[in-house]
Amino acid sequence: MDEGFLKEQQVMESDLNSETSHKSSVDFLMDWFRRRSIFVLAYGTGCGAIEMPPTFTSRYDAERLGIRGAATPRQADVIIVSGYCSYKTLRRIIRTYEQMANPKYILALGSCTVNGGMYWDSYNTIKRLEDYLPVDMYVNGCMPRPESILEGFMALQKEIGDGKISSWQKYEDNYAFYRKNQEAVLGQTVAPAYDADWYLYDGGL
Amino acid sequence: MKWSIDISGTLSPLGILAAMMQKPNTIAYPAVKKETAVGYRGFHTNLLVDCIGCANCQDVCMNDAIDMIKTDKEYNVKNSSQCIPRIDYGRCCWCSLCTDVCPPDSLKLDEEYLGVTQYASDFLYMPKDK
Amino acid sequence: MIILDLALMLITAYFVGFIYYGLYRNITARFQRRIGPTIFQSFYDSIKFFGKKEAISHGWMFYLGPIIMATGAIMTLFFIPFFYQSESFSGLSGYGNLFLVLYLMLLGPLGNAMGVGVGGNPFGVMGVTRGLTRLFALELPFYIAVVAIMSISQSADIATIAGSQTTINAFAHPLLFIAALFSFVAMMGQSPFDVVGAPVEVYSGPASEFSGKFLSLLMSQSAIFSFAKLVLMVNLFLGGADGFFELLWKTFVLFLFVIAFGAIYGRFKTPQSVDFLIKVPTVIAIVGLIFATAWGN
Amino acid sequence: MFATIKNRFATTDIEVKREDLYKVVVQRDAIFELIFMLREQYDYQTLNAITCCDWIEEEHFAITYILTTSDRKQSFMVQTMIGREDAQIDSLTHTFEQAEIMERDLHEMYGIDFPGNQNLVELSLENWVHTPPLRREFDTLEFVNNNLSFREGRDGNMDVKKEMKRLRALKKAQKAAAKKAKEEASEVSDGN
Repeated sequence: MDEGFLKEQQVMESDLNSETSHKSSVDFLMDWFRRRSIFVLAYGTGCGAIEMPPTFTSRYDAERLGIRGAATPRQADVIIVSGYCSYKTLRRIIRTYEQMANPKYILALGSCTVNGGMYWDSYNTIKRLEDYLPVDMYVNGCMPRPESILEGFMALQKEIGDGKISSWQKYEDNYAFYRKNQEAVLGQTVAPAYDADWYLYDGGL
Repeated sequence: MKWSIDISGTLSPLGILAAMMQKPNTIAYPAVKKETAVGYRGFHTNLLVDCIGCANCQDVCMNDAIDMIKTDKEYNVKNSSQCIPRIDYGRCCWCSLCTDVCPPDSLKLDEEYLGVTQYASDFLYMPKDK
Repeated sequence: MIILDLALMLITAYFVGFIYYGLYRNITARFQRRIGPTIFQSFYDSIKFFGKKEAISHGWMFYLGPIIMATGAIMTLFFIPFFYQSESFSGLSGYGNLFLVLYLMLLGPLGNAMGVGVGGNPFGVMGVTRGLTRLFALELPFYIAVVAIMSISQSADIATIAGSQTTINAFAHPLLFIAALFSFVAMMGQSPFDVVGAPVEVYSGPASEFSGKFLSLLMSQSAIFSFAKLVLMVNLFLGGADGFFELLWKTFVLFLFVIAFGAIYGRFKTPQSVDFLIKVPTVIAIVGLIFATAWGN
Repeated sequence: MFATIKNRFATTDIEVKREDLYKVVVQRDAIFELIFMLREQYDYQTLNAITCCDWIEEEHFAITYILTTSDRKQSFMVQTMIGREDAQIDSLTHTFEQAEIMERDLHEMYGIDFPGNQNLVELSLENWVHTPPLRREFDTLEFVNNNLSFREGRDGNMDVKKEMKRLRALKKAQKAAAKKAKEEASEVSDGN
């Protein structure tokens, strides 16, 4: 038995990785720009939001790495789920996530998003965020220090640069699964059904 | 809308221009590393020579984060259950109660704390033997 | 070869504008004692947004907003000559004068107002309302100053105005320059007149509903438009330019002044900024106009 | 003040919890009269909080109104008991407007009804249909196990006490076997 984190690679991701081998030069360039520029939605969903101000202001200055805040979900690339997530917050996170433009990513901070954390027996918080939304990167800690958050962002940037992340695609493909889980905790009134092709039949282009 | 001319209020912000000449406050993280504060509660370590497998840590953990599992490594001869703790970092809140109740003081918190992964199932942690 | 000339003007304005915006972010970061992003950061952002997919649509009128805005910015740029003597980089300035430029500068914001209004985002509508209110206030002192400059130079042609300055207008007519500078800071959307796109108050205002390619277009037009306005100010008040080097340092000094101004001062509320612009710079401009016509030349 | 209250409401004692905090327990039908009296005659102008405590063994809720004087120097806890089944007590909104949101809270968390409160809608939970969560018969862990799932992969957990016992027994058996083997060996050597 090894020490440290017990890695259990998931088989379901392996087919995504194989696609990167034949990506075009435009995709390569686009991934590079996406990696260099990350807009983070300014929405503190839990206690970990307190670690975000030092990350983005002059002490750790995430703007060095091209990471800056975005005021509206329309312009954001990343939503940070910072810690525990009550049902009430989850409803807002889902609606916000669905308003963001593809490609979009989720960064989950802290223990609570993984397996409930210290709210593991609470009647009003969800235990596993990945049941409801596709999470791209988990950061360890309770709460993670700004260095950890930056480390998470850098890992995310690396994955974006390699073109390996397509969690929004996963969300669209497995929407029935996510919707079922969302309705299980939030009831039928979760949100209008999310559809990736909204803009095609809503009088759009 | 009422307003009046405020000379000092207009001039005093000009002092900010001096900040241009000063050194930035920023810790440029990946290049410059900040030293971990003394007593910072990072990852767990467990000295197997001392661990007696008493499960006090498991009993005291309010988050139900600790599993006692059979080890295949060399353990303390006094380890009467032949079990050592494994910690679920999807539950742990680094309250440090487990290290406080550890009778032989083998379970400790290290200074390392950086852990980033794509998969939530990676968050089971086997304390390092040191 | 006017097509080539126009293309070169556009490319120059695009890249210089984006580098200026990168410098703006970097220098503002230095004021805040941070390290700040690279100077190409705004360019990266713009390209990244170009690669994003739209999440929702509000109909074609919504998309016309940024397009009209970009059209206004590019047309403004084409009618402003970069240099006062050179044949190249003069664009369409032979076919239109300062009046047309002043008109075209209004086109973008008005077109964008229609597009944002269709979107129905309350913050967008609020931002547009604030923006138009501010626009009407900042035009007053600017137009008075520009009219005075035109009457001094006896011409409405920008290249003639730029070339005819023996002492540059900023020193010859400082009151007019100061008045126009207040308007210019507001035009560039800098503090204390930046209430239009305040991120924490109205969630970036008119742009709050735009994403993807249209936000990229808005960013590009903003870069181009800023450069066009800088060149216009240099032509009107700083004696124009005779070559790229002169143009770049003059626009950069002006830009540096504007961003320093923006980094220092806090934000006015909309009525406060209107009140300030109508009272202080307008009075300065009128006094300057009287001085210029009575004792000028 | 104490004498007046004791006479009028026939309570046995008024507890002085601290220098600035008194507590009295009265009958349910007298509580509003007491609150009015405290407010009108003794300057307890502010309603700080309405709290509830679930005494499931005695089968009642203890509702406490905490009142504070206008100079913020004295507080008075007025407590009464109401039955857990079909719990209800009149609303205090006609006297203290701020009672509305506190009563909403108690209504949501304990399921207590407040006739007279016009706005008894949900406060912080959304679409809650189960037992009110702060009632003590509500088992949060059971609720979580029924409605949510934890992450799998935590297998291999041993019950350490049992494991110790098993190992000890094993060791004993081994020792006994060894002893036996030794005895047998010595017997064999003796025999020789």
